[in-house]
Amino acid sequence: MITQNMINVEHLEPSDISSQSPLWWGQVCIVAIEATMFSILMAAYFYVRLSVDVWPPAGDQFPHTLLPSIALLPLILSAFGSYWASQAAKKNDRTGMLLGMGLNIILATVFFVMRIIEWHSLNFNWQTDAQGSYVWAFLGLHSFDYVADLAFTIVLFFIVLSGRYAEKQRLGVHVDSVVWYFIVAIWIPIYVVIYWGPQIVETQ
Amino acid sequence: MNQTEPIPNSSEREAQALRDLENSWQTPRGMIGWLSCTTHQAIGMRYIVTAFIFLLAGGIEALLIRLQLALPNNTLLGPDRYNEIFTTHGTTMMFLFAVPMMEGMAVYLVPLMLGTRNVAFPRLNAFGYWIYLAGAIFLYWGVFTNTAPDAGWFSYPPLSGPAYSPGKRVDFWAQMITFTEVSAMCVASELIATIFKMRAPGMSLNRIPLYCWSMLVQSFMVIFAMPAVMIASSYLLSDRTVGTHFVNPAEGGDPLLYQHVFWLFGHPEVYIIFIPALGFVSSIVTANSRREIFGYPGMVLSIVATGFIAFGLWVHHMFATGLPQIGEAYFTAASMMIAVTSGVQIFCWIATLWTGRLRMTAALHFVFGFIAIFVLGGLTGVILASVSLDVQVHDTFFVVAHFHYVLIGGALFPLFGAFYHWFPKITGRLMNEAVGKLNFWILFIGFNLTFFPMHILGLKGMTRRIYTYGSEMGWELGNILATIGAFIIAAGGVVFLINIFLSRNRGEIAGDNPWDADSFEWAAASPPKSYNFEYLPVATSRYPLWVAASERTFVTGLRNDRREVLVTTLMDAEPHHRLVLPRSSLWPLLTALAVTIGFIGSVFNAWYITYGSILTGLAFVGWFWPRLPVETKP
Amino acid sequence: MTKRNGEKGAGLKGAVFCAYAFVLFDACAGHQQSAVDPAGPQSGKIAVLWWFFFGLLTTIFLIVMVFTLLTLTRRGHRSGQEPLNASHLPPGADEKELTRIVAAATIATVLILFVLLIASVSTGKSISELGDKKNGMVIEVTGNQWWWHVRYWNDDPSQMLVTANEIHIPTGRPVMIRGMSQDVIHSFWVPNLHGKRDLIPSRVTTEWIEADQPGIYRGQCAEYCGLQHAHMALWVIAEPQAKFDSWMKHQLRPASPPGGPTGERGKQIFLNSACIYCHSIRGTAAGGQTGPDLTHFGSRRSIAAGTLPNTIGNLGGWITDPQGIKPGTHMATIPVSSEDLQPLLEYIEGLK
Amino acid sequence: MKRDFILWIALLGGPIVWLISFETNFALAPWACIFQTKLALHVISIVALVLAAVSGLLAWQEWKGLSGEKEDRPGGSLPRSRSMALGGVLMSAMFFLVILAQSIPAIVLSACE
Repeated sequence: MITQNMINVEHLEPSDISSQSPLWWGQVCIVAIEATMFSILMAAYFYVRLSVDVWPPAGDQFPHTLLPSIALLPLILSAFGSYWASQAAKKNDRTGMLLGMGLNIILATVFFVMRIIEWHSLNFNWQTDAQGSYVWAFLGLHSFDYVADLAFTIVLFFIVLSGRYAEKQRLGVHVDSVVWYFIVAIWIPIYVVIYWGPQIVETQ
Repeated sequence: MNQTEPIPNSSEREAQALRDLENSWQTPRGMIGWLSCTTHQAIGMRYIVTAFIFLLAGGIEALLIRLQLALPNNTLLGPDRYNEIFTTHGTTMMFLFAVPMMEGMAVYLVPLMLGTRNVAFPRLNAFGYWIYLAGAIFLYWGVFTNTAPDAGWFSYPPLSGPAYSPGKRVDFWAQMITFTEVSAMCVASELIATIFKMRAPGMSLNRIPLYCWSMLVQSFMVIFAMPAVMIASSYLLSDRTVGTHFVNPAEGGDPLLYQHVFWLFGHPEVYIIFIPALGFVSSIVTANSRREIFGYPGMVLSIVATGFIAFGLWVHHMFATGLPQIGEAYFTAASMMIAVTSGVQIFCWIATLWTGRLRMTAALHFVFGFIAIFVLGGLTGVILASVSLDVQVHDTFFVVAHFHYVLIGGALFPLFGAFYHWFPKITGRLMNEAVGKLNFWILFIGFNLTFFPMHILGLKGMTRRIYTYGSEMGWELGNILATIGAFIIAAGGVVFLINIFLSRNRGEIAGDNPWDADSFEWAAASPPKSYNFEYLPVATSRYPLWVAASERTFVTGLRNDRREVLVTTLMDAEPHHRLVLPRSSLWPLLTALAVTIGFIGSVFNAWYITYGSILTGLAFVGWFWPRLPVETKP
Repeated sequence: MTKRNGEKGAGLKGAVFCAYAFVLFDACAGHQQSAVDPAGPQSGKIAVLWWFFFGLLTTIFLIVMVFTLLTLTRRGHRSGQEPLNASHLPPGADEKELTRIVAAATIATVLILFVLLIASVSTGKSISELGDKKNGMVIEVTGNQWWWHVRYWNDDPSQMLVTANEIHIPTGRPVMIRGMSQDVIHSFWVPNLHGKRDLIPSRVTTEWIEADQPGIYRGQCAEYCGLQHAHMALWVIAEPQAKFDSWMKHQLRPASPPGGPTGERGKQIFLNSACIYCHSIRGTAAGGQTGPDLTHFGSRRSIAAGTLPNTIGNLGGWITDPQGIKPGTHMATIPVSSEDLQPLLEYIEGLK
Repeated sequence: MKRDFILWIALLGGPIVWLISFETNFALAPWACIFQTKLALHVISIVALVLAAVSGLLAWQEWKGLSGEKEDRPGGSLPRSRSMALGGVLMSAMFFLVILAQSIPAIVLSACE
């Protein structure tokens, strides 16, 4: 065994926080799955929209656009919190990670509260008609992802806060930010489709 | 490499290293240990064994179908039971056998072929298996409580909707899809990460074994196809349980949309099952013609191109729905062009066999069977691609014949070949070759007797999914032949099982590399150690084991006292960093249980989605919570 | 069971098919429901395309098989032979030649597929351009679980004929089938005339059919539609225009009055039973809409969408035990006393 | 890094162009009837053919460039790059053919059927 050609890898880092990490690729796969899902749902929305003459169906209001538009601000800013945390994770800067994630969590919560308020203004639910089903499907799926990743961020925050963290958890902070960028980015086309879509292609 | 023999140069240090490896990679003993196991060999075997059991279940259902159809006006099964059985047969074979089986084989083989010690996410791997198992048990719980789905394996609404399929039958079907798709996505993600990032040093893109290429492409297809079925089954489930109107024509929904979305998944699904089989065939052909595979670049590109074009075929399942003719013809074009990629592969295999030095093993018999059956199935596929011909043969037994030719011929025959080929690796003993060849001939004859007449039945107007037919239709002979053939296939299955059980205990001892094959899995012990390789190998060629022993290279410097593997770069597989993989853990099982509670509960009460999510969230916290002591620097 | 006049156009190709199929089948008699026994221009064009594909693809299959099997007989292939050499590669010249051969085979594949593609698309085009559509007639076919509602379209509402499970068409005249569905997806398929077309709720699909020769063609629902998918057949009866016209004229009339006292009693039994909630008989008080129209039931070939031949005995069995004959059917079991049954049957069968 | 990027474009350009052009054409097919013109379908096919050809030429150029180069060290990236470039040529050719096949229906068939 010993006599043969050997490559020694002892000098290599025992971990890595970058796109070289398998976990990063795993998260990219999850992002790809969710992006595909939302794309298909959007294509389906337009398919249904184009197969009827009247949209939104009679009786449905146009969704309000003011509050969701204002809500974009905290949402987009929260991505910067996430970015801050991920950069800090690379440098093993505990304070940076906590501040970044903290900012992310607060802004994300603000956005979500605004979304819940906005839900109450809709005069149709998922049982009303096809438009209701789709709008609530977008809201429901995105909220599910949103809450799941928010919860994950909160857990990471406490792990870092408790000090019981190592490279693995820092890598967690980094890849968490990858998912968060996606959740923020995918909301923008959904927002355009469900809030402005009916107004732009309106025929009521 | 074989650590049972004393290693000449080894000192106490060498032995200590092996003990350390053994300690850090072995799964704890006992029930808890078994449940917390995260090694890829064990999980892969669990997939394979479970999926094989469902192959037998699906096979028994097939026999029942054939018995019912053997004679005209047969009353063996009523329409209700018959509809349940054919739906369960299709569902079982597609979702509980074919995909999980291919995934199980990959989970077992890919890390070995890449020269690493486990998949990239071992706990996710375990989780995926438990979820699959839960979904499979869930469906069969339905089967044994008269809640088996009965709307066909693609459950078209409105037939599958709340108005025409009351009760829970279709809910069981739709939710079972959710289980298996989650499982498939877990495996796909971890295989992509493993193949991209954990290859042996030197295994640059142009040296990846063809089987791993096929699994890479298959995994990407899962990533992009499974979300579609997730949406289709959620449409159905939410229409049925919470009253949405996605596919309800009465409220602006669209039943055709379901078909689009379902087949956007459904056609790639066929290739998800078939592409891994291409990998099996390439491995078996290379090893048994004892020459390098002919046209490696063409083979890789064919697989990749197939992976793409598979997403442009779905409408050929919908030619009878009356879409615009130009739109349909796009799919004719794509469906025909995919024959080019399959053709290139077939030509390359024949070229390899032509110039190789063949060793006619049982596995190679199955490859020849595969070529014969698959080429025929592929050619009838060209017929189905034509809109004008398809409207005649669509939804008839011609189609039944076609997809059994491509799926049994294209996937099951290579799979049996793969069983014969890799059995010695998995068990350490060879399977009986003579019985294997007998097994092949029984299956080959039985298969053709069963399915060839179905082409003619279809042309003679026999539609699929009918539970009976009149004696005046002239369909008796074809049906009775098919039924006899089905029992011959079953006999082939029995021969295979006998061979497995006898060889497992009494087969000839195989040694590490009984076939003198080329890829890394044959460098590991048979059966492989929990850590696969004492020293990770380095790929110095596309066929690393065909390099003279003196020129082979290995990796040192990985720590043995924890589960350490090497991460390499994506393109050229240069060593990049070391990675510590997690130890055995019960959390995947607990998380799977939480998810299962949510999924199954939601069939009966939508609030279980919430309960399940909360439980799952808690389980994930347990999963990711750092263990003490937190290791920082080595 | 049925005979068809005229095997024109199918001759040689039919013979090829028979030769091929005869090995396995007694396949060539009585193709009342067969895709390769065309009786109209649409199915005729499809059959021509089919035999073109069939011939070409069979040839390709045989060539591939010959080469696959030849790999077994090549020298040096016997077991026990050593690998080619340490590098597991044949001499370089062989590889180059192989590359040329494989490339040629691939190019041939591409060319053949382009030929097939063009053949397929142009057949589709010529089928859609068939016939003098201005002269065509429109028949509305609505799928129901598990029977066919048929309505002959006419600008004059009084001339719109409603019937079920049986379609009469004039020969040599294009007929447009406007497909709809009442419940789930069904598929209208009469293979001797044309391919299938799905009937989809909330949509209308269309398909043109035409029969060259008089004949009786069987069709069957081709999209799985629930419990009795197997028993959802229909008959298409093609007859010369004159014969068709007189049939139409007859069918448009209200139901003929019962022939005798037994029939009269049967009529009363019918009208006083629950039958009328689902079935209509024009000219009587029976006006149910959920089941097949029975106005001229006696003139039809079959009972329950092709489940049974239309005989008085079968009808008796069907009325007394529909669930036994067609389990799951929406036809209710109406209690009819044994002395009432015979008059009832006579009345219904008398509705010629 | 720059070369790797070009190689990926060369390799995946064909299929991606095909996927986009094909989905767009399929979505536009019903509109061809409504507006009584197949122009959009033809234009998309031609643009896609040109793009697939460009990707193939890119791959061809890389391949020619690479075959002139010498490996500077054993185990370097040259053989892999060559394979990718060759792959790009074949892939683009394959998808050029697929796009070509898919341009036939719009030529042969009429817009409304």
